[in-house]
Amino acid sequence: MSEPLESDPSLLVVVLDVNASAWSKSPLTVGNALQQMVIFINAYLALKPENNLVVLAANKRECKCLYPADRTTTIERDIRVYEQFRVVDATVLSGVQSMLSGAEAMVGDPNLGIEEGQTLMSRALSRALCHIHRVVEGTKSKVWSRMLVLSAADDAPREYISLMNTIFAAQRMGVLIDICKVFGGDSVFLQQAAEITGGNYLKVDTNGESMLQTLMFTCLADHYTREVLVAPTNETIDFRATCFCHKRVVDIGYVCSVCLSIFCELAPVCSTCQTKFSFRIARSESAQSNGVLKQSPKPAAATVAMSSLTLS
Amino acid sequence: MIKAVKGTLIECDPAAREVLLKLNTKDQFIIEDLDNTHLFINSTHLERVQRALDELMNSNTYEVGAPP
Amino acid sequence: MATQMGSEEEFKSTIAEYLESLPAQFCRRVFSNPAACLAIFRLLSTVGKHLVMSMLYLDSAIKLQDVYQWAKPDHQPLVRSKVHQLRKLQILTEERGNVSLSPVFREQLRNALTGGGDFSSFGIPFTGAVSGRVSKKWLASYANDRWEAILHFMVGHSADAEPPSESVRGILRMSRLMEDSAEGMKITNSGFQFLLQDPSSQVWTVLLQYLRLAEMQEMDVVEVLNFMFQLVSLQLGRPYSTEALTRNQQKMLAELCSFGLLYQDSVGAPQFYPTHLITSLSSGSASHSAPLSTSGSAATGRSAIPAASKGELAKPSDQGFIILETNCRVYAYTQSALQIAILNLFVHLVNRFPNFITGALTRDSVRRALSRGITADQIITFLTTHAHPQMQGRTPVLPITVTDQIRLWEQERNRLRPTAAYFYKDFGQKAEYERMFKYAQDIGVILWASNEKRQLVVTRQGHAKIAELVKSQRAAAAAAAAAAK
Amino acid sequence: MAKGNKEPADDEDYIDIDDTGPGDLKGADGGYAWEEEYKRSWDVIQEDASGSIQSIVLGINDQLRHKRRVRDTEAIQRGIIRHVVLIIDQSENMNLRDLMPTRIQATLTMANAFIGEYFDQNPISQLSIIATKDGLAEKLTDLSGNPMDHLGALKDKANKDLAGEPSLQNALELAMHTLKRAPTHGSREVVCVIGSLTTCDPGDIAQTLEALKTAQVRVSMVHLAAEVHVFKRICKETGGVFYVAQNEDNMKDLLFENVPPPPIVSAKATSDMIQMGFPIKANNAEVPTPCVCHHELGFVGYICPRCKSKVCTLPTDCDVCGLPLVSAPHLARSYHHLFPEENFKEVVSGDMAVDSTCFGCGAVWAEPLVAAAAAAPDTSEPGGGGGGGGPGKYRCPRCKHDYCLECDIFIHETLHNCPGCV
Repeated sequence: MSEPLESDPSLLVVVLDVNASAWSKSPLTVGNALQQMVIFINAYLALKPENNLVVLAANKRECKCLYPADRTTTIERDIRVYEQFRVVDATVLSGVQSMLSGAEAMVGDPNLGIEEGQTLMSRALSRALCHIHRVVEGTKSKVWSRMLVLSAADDAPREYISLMNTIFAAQRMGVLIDICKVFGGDSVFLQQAAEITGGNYLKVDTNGESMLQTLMFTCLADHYTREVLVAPTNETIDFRATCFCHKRVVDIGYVCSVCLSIFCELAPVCSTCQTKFSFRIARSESAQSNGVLKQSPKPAAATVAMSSLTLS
Repeated sequence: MIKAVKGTLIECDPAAREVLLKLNTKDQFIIEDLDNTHLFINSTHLERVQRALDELMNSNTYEVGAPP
Repeated sequence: MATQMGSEEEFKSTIAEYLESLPAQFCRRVFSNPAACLAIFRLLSTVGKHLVMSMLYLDSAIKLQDVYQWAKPDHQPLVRSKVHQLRKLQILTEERGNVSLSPVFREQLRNALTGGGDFSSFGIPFTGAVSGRVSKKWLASYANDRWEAILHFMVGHSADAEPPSESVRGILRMSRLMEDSAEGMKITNSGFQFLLQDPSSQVWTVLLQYLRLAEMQEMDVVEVLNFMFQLVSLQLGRPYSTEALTRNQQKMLAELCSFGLLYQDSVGAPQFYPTHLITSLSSGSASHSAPLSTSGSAATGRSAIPAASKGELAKPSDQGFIILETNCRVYAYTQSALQIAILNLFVHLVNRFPNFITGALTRDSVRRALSRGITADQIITFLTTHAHPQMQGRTPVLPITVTDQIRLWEQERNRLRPTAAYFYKDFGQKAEYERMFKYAQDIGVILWASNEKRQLVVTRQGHAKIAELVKSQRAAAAAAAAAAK
Repeated sequence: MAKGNKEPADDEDYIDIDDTGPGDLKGADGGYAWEEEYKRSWDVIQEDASGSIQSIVLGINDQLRHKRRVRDTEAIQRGIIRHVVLIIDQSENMNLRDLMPTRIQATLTMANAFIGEYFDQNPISQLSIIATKDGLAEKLTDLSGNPMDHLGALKDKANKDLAGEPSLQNALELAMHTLKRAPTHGSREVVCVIGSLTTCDPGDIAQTLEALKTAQVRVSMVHLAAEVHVFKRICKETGGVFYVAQNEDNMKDLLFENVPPPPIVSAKATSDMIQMGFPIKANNAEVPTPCVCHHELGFVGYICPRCKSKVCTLPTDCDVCGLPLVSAPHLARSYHHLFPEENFKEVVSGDMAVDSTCFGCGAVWAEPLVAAAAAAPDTSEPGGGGGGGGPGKYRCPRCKHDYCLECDIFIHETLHNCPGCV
């Protein structure tokens, strides 16, 4: 991937989590958060005239593209606001309101295994990537794209796989994903999203006064600026897996060779894909054939003994 | 005893130098022939020399595949 | 593209320099207008912008050192220079090692982002009845006609069109783009270079000149500046009311109209329209927005965002129309007499068809351009930025053979590199030569030297110093001799 | 653009005039292929009303691109944990220049790309490289899960000096020997890139074939010159596929066919619980410590949970205790093979549209797809840049949402989940 130039335009996709029930628990009101977010968007638009913007909003039922809007909303002019900003702000705000008020709650598919307080995050991210793909393909000059997710809801476990797919796709496309988690516990999924794609993961303190400042400081920088300025260091999150059976964090786990689900102890049948296991643990014999050990087979033998030890 | 002469230092490729030497035979404007890429000439002639050189070069270049 | 960007940057920087030159209280007054703050902010470099944004919502001042710490180690110098620039622009104020945004600027930029503050800053929309004929398209054609008329006049093809107004010619004259000569005004070398720039750079030059003019006429510069920035931030195709404007601004309005940057139905009409020439300043150079406009419409599927709507407004010449072959042949799809005139500066035109001309870059044609002070790079840049979409795809856009040839032609014109100098010869003994050689070397004025011939060529400035040295030595020697007697 | 003759049976694209299926030589109408009427690519090009052929050409491009990525999507069991031996022909035939710059050069560059993609898609799988020349087979790298080893081996200059004839039998025997140690729960595959029309073998290759079948090794080949019966037979009988590359692009497509894990057919494929380590990232920044894999000093590394030795990259096998070390995301990276997206059906004009715009990127149907038309030449999928024009609607059978061609391809090649369904 080539070096980003100062003149390269960028594309920002803002994903807003407008899950009403989630926000209701938040000390920071959704309105307040949106105000700050809108200012941030304006700041982004002010950076470069060529900058491109897409705003998506998602709740537990649906995911809508707020800007560019489906219908050209007509808003009375406010002469104090810069035209370019006003259009965006008005469309975004009105769109969010309509989604919050649940006027169109019933459209979109009836929720699929997603509880209250969870959001169709993977759908939102997938659509965001589609938009990015379309813009990048359609532009001759290089466009550096990134994502900003304002998340309030909790992770939906059933979204894990799709979310992971999305994250890897983003990684392949060189799309940074910045996460702004408003309240509640850390979202493990989104943390990984930020970590893997090289974005920032922000945890807004409870009352969220400093949210805007933090956004301005960390998430406004485009790829070029991130080359120059130091990013805030994310605390390293460990990628240790949690087993599917007891949700424990495991160092050494057992993985079903069919569906790759992780278990902390031996089981006769994979609880995920109902595969019967032939009762012998596959040692990774490949160790013997490993470059280092090839010259001297002795340690290899030792290895086998060792591993069988740990298994007995 | 040291002599200091006011003038212009010309840096050029050997070919151009030869041309200048040839021009020099008409009217002496070269003060010193330093080496085969440097000449020291009388500033007053600079303009004229440049023009002369340009014309000469121009007359010696031939367009290949000149447009119809 | 990059070089073209470069040229634009250069003009922006010049206006930035102009701002730097303003005294502090002037700046404060300029900053008192959100539109101005926004426009100035957009003139900054990317890193500069980011620094400003990072501090925008910091209410307390922070240590300068901390700001430097934001940069990665190998980029420290860059950031330092940016900070320095911001301080010269009076945007950043420092006391006792702590820096903060200038309060006025911070407040007004916040206003610009949030809305609020000074009402008239983004122009007062005209609410009265407006003639229906003024559409974006119409404005575009109007502006292009006006602008090209001026350029025509510069190229001297304005036989058919009437010469532009006195104020325009005044500015052209002042900016040395044209000069008076026996037969009317004729274009200067800088004028030719001006022609080869992209429109937005040209507009910047004109505006800058206008500022200088305003200074000469003792107009209030801040007033002019604010108005200028306000115009830049106006919305294309909307009528704006003139009532709140001061006399100077009214005057300026009229003159900018004659440049085609603005439009008024009639002189003194209650409303005016900005044209894309001036609004595009705030939204980047046309050549940049062109590719993005397609992406915009692609991303949105409709021209909801400004970037998309600029696409069709950009005049045809902005979408590139020149095809250059490796055999130096040039094919240009254009009707505009202006474009043809400009091409005629360095292309040997052969055929002309209704919508299309053919020609070739010949040695003579290029030399003609070079002799007018146009540089090879300018020619190449122009061809690159106006290359036909068919060519834009490939890299490099222009065939290398041709670009190299152009550069060669430029080189062969200056085979002599003359430098005014002094020539020393006939040194007495070696020591003397070496002493002087050493001295000249220390002060770094040696152009040429030969140890065996004991000859030395130094620059004019060098000569003065050396002369002193020699004198002092002579004096010393004489004194010594006298003492010896 | 390279016409994929992947599934010659169902890929009867009109432009492709030389795709007589390698099956039997009988054409569609029972006659021999050479008896059929010669198909001319320009026959299918008709001018539209305006006398331009643009629209139809774009249409054809669309169909080709759509067809290119249509593949089997029922959630069959796939061997996620693979053991692949890559056999590279280094005989003199590889000196020919019909692939630019030479066959061997092209092959090596392709192999590089292949290895990168392979480990990206199958992070917990293993690879080994075998070269054959002068009637002998030589193992360049042994089975290992670390791409660096293989890439390094490919850089070796020795790969460029070619000699004699290849020996397929020796190569296969060696491969089998390598794969013997592979655990049974993983798939065993051989991928050959061969330029030679002959093979110089010590014994009866038929026996090798039998052995391969019993050992359940799946052999696929990409031949650079032409179809050779014995090669083809080996592929067919071991359940692999045999391709002949038309040009560099085509060769890339064909080689990359082997990147996604193949379905597991044999009943004998057992499923196991594999013991894996999920190491913790250790960055003790006081003093750099050497890693056991490359013996290079470094601050950051991953600590093997079993033997506490430090490796520098994941995924890999612990060089000391041989425990496979992965991180949870690596496992997740393979999930999309297990649950592939269904192919979208092209929406025929007439049935009612569900979405007013593309559900993915929000492009409206009415306008021709600007982005597709203006797509940069270096689009992700081979031969991209065409497309656009027409309604180009594709509908996901599950969530009944409509997508444009761009999104359709993007979703199936990069994203791997349908925004509507998740």
